[in-house]
Amino acid sequence: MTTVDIHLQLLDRQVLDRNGLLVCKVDDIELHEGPDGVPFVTAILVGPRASGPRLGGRLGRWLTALAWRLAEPPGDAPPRIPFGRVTAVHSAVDVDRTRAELAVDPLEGWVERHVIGRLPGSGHAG
Amino acid sequence: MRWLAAVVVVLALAGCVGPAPTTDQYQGKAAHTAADALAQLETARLAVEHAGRLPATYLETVLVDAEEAFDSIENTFDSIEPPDDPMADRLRSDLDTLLSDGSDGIAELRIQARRSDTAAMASTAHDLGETAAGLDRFHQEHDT
Amino acid sequence: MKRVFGVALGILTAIGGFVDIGDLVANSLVGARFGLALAWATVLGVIGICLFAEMSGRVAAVSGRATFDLVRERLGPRVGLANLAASLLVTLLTFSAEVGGIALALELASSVNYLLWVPVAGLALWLVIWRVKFSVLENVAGVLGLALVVFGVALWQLHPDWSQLVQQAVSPRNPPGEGLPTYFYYAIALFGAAMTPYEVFFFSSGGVEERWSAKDIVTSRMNVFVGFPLGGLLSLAIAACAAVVLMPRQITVDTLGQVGLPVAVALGKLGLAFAILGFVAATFGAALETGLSCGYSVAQYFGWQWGKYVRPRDAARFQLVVLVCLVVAAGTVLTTIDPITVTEYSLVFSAVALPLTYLPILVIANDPDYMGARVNGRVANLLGTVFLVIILVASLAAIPLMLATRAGQ
Amino acid sequence: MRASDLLGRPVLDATGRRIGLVTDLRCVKEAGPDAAWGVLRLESLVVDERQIGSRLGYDRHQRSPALLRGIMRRLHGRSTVVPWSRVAGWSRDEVRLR
Repeated sequence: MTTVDIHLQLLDRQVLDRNGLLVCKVDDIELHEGPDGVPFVTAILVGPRASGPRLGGRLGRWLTALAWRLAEPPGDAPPRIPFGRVTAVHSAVDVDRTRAELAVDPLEGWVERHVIGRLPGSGHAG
Repeated sequence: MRWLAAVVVVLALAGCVGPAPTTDQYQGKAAHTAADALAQLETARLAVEHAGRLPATYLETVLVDAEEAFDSIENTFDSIEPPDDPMADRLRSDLDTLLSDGSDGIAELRIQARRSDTAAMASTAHDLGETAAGLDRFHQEHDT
Repeated sequence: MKRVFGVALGILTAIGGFVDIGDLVANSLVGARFGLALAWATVLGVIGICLFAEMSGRVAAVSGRATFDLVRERLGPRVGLANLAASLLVTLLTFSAEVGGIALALELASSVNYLLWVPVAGLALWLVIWRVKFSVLENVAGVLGLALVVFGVALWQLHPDWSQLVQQAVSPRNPPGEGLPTYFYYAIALFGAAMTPYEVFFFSSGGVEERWSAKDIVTSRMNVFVGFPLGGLLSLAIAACAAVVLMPRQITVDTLGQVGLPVAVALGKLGLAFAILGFVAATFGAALETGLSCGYSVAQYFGWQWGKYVRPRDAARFQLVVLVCLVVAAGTVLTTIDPITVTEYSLVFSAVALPLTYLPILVIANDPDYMGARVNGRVANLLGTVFLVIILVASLAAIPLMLATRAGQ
Repeated sequence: MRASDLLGRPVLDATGRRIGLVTDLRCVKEAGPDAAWGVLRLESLVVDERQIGSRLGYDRHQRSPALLRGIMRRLHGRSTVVPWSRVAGWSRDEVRLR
């Protein structure tokens, strides 16, 4: 029987997509009660609306509120990756989708489209 | 964040040179100034002594830097209010003479270097040896 | 054969890449003031960086995770964020110092004011970061940095009194006229110069960029255990040159021009040309490393895609952070604040930030969950613990000593 | 429920006495219906006097270096493991046991 300590072995770990690209961190973990009343892990929560409350303090509250307002649609539910997508947990967490399919991080796409993608040569690997 | 502000303020204050209240402190500052000035003067002299081994660009940069630093050391010292004491006045006038000799000399070196006048540079550097010795002596005598 | 070449190249890069503006300034400054009486601090710093760079390289090779990835995981998001802010500030300060160093070195070569070189240097840095392959960028800068070996040749040509130099180095004490606080202040600066945190951010991230696996641990160890000590020897040669030429003339070092003077005295124009090439390469290489390290640390904390192994648009925010940091670093130099002063402060604040970086590395290198059988051995742990204590002491003493000595005056 | 809702909360026993803070959530991994890796079912809470440094792992698998282990052990004492079945209820402020 394998046990996994969520705080030590899951939280804040790097998430990798099916191509090995870096997606995000495990900012928080969502649990739901099963039919037997025992909670089980249902999703990886991502982004400032997940990490803000963990950060705590004024900065954490401010970050959460800002992300809440900027989100489309506004709300407090952070982007999530269903735990069924997870294929392995080692020094990182592997999932079986691509970054684009997961779409948990809209800001990265925004910076890509509006800033970095506009500079010449951004499509060539170093 | 508050401690950071405190550190910045302390650093800023440490950088300022206020009026020196006692003759002893004034003497310490004068000795310190002599040592700093000597370091710049010697840099210029060392570079000029080996002018043949330095590209013109390098020599010029070293001399310009030494001159700027020397003048700023001189200005800083001159901005200190000396205490009302004949001893302090003598200190000030002794050091002022050395500093203005040094400052003139380095400026001359810089001009001669731009004109690639090697002979004149050598003679100026030689003459500045006396100013250097004077600064060194001043530092030795007044260092507490 | 290819493997031997790879190892040799790695070692050469490590030697040339070891020295940056901080090492140049600190070693020359201390050499001119204290002779070799502080050589022990450099030696201590080199042992420390070898120890922890090896650990971080091993962790990167085995787990594929770079240093800052692990900082958040082991310290949590709160402490991790505070750590990120402090590390980023120090790395950014070092980055500014390196950019200033490039400009000053180019001024020496051209006598055109260094401020005019800052935009040129900034643009060149960005182009290299944007377009040049990681391995090329790392190796070219490192190998050109080897031109600094000219300091060793110069020292030999100066025919110094070797026994006196050795005497200074082995019986360290503060010279007459220098107080103990000043002595230890500069010891910390030298220690910080050798152990600057960005070196492990860069080293471990570089391992991931080059896709090291457990097979590459040997290569990484060779780079560290051969390259870094030789780089340290280069640092000592710079200090010794200053001790032989500048100290007797009572010259204190506050410009890059003074750092190179002993080489000119010993070897003339050709030697000096090598020294200037070495200055430019060493500072340019270190600017690339610090600039990338800013991006690495931020991206690794937040889990963004980073690195030069993907197209820039696939690591958009990482590239953006590097670009913004470059603008800030160049802007800092353009305020006309003296780059050498920036360098000196960067060394002291590096020393303050040391435990933030090195504690998590020591812990992870011992984590069987990550490392399996590749956890630290007894020797690494014994030395690691001893160094952790030294680092802690240096970190706590740095600011009080800086205030007490008015930054070494 | 989020993991962070439980982590760091004080734990009170049936008499209302505080026995420590939740430092970790221990799960058992089971084969799930569609999951490639598995399903994690919450089995117990790891409870300790303090939270600081608990993520360095010295209360669990982490052993070396000895100095850090020593410091962490002194700081933490022994952590206790409380089965989830003993949890009577929880709120933003505390976790209550039966």
